[in-house]
Amino acid sequence: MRNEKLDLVTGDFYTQNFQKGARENTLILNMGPQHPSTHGVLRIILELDGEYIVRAEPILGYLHRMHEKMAEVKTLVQYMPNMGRVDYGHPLAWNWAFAGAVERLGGIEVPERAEYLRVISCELNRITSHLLWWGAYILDLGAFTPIMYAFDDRERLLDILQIVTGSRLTYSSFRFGGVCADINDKFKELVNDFIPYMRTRLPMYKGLVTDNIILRKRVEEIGYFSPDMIRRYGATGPVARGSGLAYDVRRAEPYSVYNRFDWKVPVYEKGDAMARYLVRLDEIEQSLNIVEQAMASLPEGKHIVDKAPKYTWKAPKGEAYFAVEGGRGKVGVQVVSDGGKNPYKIKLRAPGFSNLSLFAEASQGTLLADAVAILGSLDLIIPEIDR
Amino acid sequence: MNPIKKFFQTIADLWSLIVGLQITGKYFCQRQVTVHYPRKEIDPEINKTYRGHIELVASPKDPTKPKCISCLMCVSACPSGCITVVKSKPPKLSPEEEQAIKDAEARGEKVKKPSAPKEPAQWKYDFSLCSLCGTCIEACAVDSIQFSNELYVVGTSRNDFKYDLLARLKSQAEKRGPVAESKPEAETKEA
Amino acid sequence: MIQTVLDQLNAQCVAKCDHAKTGLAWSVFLPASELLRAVKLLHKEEFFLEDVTAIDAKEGYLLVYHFDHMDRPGRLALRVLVSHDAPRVPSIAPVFSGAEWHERETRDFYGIDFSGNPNLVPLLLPADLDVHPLQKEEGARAYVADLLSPCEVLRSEPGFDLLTPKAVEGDKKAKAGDGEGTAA
Amino acid sequence: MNGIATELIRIVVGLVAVAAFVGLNGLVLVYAERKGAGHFQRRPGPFEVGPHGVIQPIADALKLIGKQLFTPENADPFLFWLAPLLSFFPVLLLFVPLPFGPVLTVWEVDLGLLLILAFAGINVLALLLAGWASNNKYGLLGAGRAVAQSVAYEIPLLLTVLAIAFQSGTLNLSTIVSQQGSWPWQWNIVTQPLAFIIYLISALGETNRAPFDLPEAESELTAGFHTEYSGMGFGMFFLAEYANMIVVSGVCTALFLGGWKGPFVDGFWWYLVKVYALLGAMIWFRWTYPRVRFDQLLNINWKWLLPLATLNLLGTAFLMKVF
Repeated sequence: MRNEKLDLVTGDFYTQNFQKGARENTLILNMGPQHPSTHGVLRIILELDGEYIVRAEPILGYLHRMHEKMAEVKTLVQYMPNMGRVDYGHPLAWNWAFAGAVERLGGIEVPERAEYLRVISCELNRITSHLLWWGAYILDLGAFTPIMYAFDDRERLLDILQIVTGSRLTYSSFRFGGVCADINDKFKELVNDFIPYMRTRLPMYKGLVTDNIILRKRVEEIGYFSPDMIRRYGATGPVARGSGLAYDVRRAEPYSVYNRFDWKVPVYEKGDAMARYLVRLDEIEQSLNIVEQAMASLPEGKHIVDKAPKYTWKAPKGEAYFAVEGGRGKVGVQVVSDGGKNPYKIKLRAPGFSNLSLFAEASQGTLLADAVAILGSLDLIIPEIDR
Repeated sequence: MNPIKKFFQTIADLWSLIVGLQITGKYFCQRQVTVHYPRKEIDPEINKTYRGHIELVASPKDPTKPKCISCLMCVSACPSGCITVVKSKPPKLSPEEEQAIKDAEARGEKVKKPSAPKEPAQWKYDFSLCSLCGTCIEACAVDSIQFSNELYVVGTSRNDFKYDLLARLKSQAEKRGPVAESKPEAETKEA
Repeated sequence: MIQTVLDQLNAQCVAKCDHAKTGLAWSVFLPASELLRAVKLLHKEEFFLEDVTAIDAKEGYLLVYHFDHMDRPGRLALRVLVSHDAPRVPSIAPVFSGAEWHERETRDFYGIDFSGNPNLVPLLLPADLDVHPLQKEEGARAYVADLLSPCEVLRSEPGFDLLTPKAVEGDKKAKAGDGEGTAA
Repeated sequence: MNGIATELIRIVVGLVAVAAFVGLNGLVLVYAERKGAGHFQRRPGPFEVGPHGVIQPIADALKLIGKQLFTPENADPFLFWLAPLLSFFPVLLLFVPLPFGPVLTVWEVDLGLLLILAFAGINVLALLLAGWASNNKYGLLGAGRAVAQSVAYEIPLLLTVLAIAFQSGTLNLSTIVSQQGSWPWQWNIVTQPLAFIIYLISALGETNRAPFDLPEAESELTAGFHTEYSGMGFGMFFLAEYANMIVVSGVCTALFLGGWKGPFVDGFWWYLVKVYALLGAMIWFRWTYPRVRFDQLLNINWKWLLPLATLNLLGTAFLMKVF
């Protein structure tokens, strides 16, 4: 009985498919879908030689919800809440990409104040996204405390974002032609308190984690991505900027009012996990700068156009693509409409999807612990990858 | 790197470990930031714009009745199908009245049948399906729906999240008591 | 430069698009056989792959490859039409490694066969699922011309009529013949 | 005859007391660790069970005891259940020569230090068995790490202990303590500061505590060697880990910090205070640092600790010879 069981061909379709290419005397290890450092439900099949990785293959689909099919059975307005669920880290970027694509298609003008509100809330959301990543990444590397400090700061931001969006995680507060609500005095007060507070926290992060020799040894010179590799895989966001490619959609394809503010695109040349780490920490600082300037120059006006599309609104025929810079990279939404009630097709371009596809190549020959460090440095949000 | 530099680098690296201990040690001595929930709650000012589950807005005349005209716009607008509204039926006529109408019709007169009252008979809402998007609120023709501020919603079964919003409105009105006359109006303004 | 790349392509149609209206800078229609050569040129010009998807239109599956450049703005959409009966295109994964996953995803959703993909197994959908959820039913399909926003056609092969509105049958031949002006 | 009987009774009573001490300490340390972790992270830690959560460790223990003991499919049941026992019971013997107070020692052994170092080695075997027997790939990787790590870190540990032994001329812990004075500047830490630091680092490595908790590295190996253990199987490893922490802290106190001697009034309370201060430092380290990588862990040992410990030992020997 026993031996029979041991002799059985084990593993599901993917494991068997992976095993075909395995070398002799290696260990096939299933990391995930339930594993502490795969952030939910990513599964990676590893071929190990000792603790060295010979080959790796990420298996996706454990959180697949077929958002693109859902789009075809809903009207455009009804599809908006889905955008809050694609990526729980930076949902406002998805809100914006979708709203922007539809506005482009329907030729809807967005009031200036709404653009500012979008910038403010989206940048605050970017900070929450990076804080979540920061805490979780350090947790992956074995330190338990920083995530709590990050969440302390993140909670303050969630309070702030709750005022303007009404929810704490899966925001769907953008509307075609504006945002769903204007800000109030409490919001202004909290944001103005938060910006100097966060600036005092960043040196603490640096002292506790960034400068720590144990952490530096864990992430420096680990997971090198060359610029060509970035282009071949289409990686964007902090992953690309960590490899010396100064590509930020907010600069390269300026949308909204970003070019009115003074901010820098942080770029690090080294291409290792530390570079990606530093890019994200610098981005928190830049986002604070943007929010500060936007709050100072917030124009009066409406937060949404007068005749915002109702749920029965039909988009004109045509196709539009809109890309924004999300916390993980380029978030793109392509809307194709045949003039009917529901969109003909919606394509969601998830940055994490392209970023994760790098992993198989980058992890070859590294240690198991390094694989965790590389995986974390990609800033994965699985629902966004699986859609 | 020359050995002296390397030596100082090592010292600096080791010092970074002390810095880390200093930071956690400092926070160890400081006050905690956790809000002990059942005993304490966060600043209610922040929760004013919180979008909890939806609720009906009372009509200015009768705080126990909603403004709703049961046009079913919200039902068709809802992307997740969590709203069920049943229209009121026209009042039942007594046989004599019916007979009278029939007679009048037979005479060729134009009779105005008593129409159904423009108010819902039932207003059911399944919070477990709702994605809190607000499409129904934007679709509502008479501003009869709004987000409640219910932050602390718990339940032990799916059925706990199926609300009868008409009953909720009624109980709210009763709770407020006789002084409630002005309150619903204030709320509608807000909405 | 992008212009030199476009000149070298044996494209069926090259159209310049208004970025403010469509989000695209260029829209290029290619025959499937030209695809690999085109992406090699783009790789040489340091373009990166944004995504691969398909649109299920009446004429067939219109595969869309979005490329963008990190230093110069200008999104480029390569479009390849494959028939519903034998949906098969060469894989671009040998050039753009990231395309492997995008192609697998497109295969899951539309059932398109990417020959040459190193690992063409289901990516997002279960391995034993035989349904391609984004395929449309025959009646629900629309013409390509009705789906794409109008772009300024710079050059197009004679006989290329994808962008000509199908509603007015009479105009079809005349427009395709001169191959100029705005289509769709 | 009478002498042997009293010795035997003393040992039996002592072992029972040690077992009680270990169990009680497990509870206290669980509470201290969780509460400490909480406060380092600016949260209250356990708070709801009893006032300030003091009954939480008892609830935890009850939960562990009440859980089903589960043997995974294709595991070797004998070895699988031998491992936690082998991990826990030898630890009790480690307490035998520890000098808690002037007379408060289970059994004053002349080769006390040797006894501790010898029995501490058994723990590695338990971890290896646990990882091997549970037929789990993560367990196996964890076991492999545990062996490499423990074997490596035992050497500098031994060398630093030897340095003290050279200095005091004995392996008897009680004698080593009584040679030290009451005031901090009369302790061995003053003459052997390097040995103290190396000992502390090696002790962290030896007890698999963060930042050297690689055999159970959660984010890499889920739970390492004890991935497959449930209920008290896991509880045994858990208790053994805490008991080991007490032992290394206890030895450290006796060797470097003057044992039960302290300012004003000598006594076992000084011993406990010092042991708990060391345990507190261990908890502090755990909640501050990230985990090192496996090759780095071994590098630290072979390239830094071992040469330094050897140098320290040679230096001590030289100075002892000269003066």
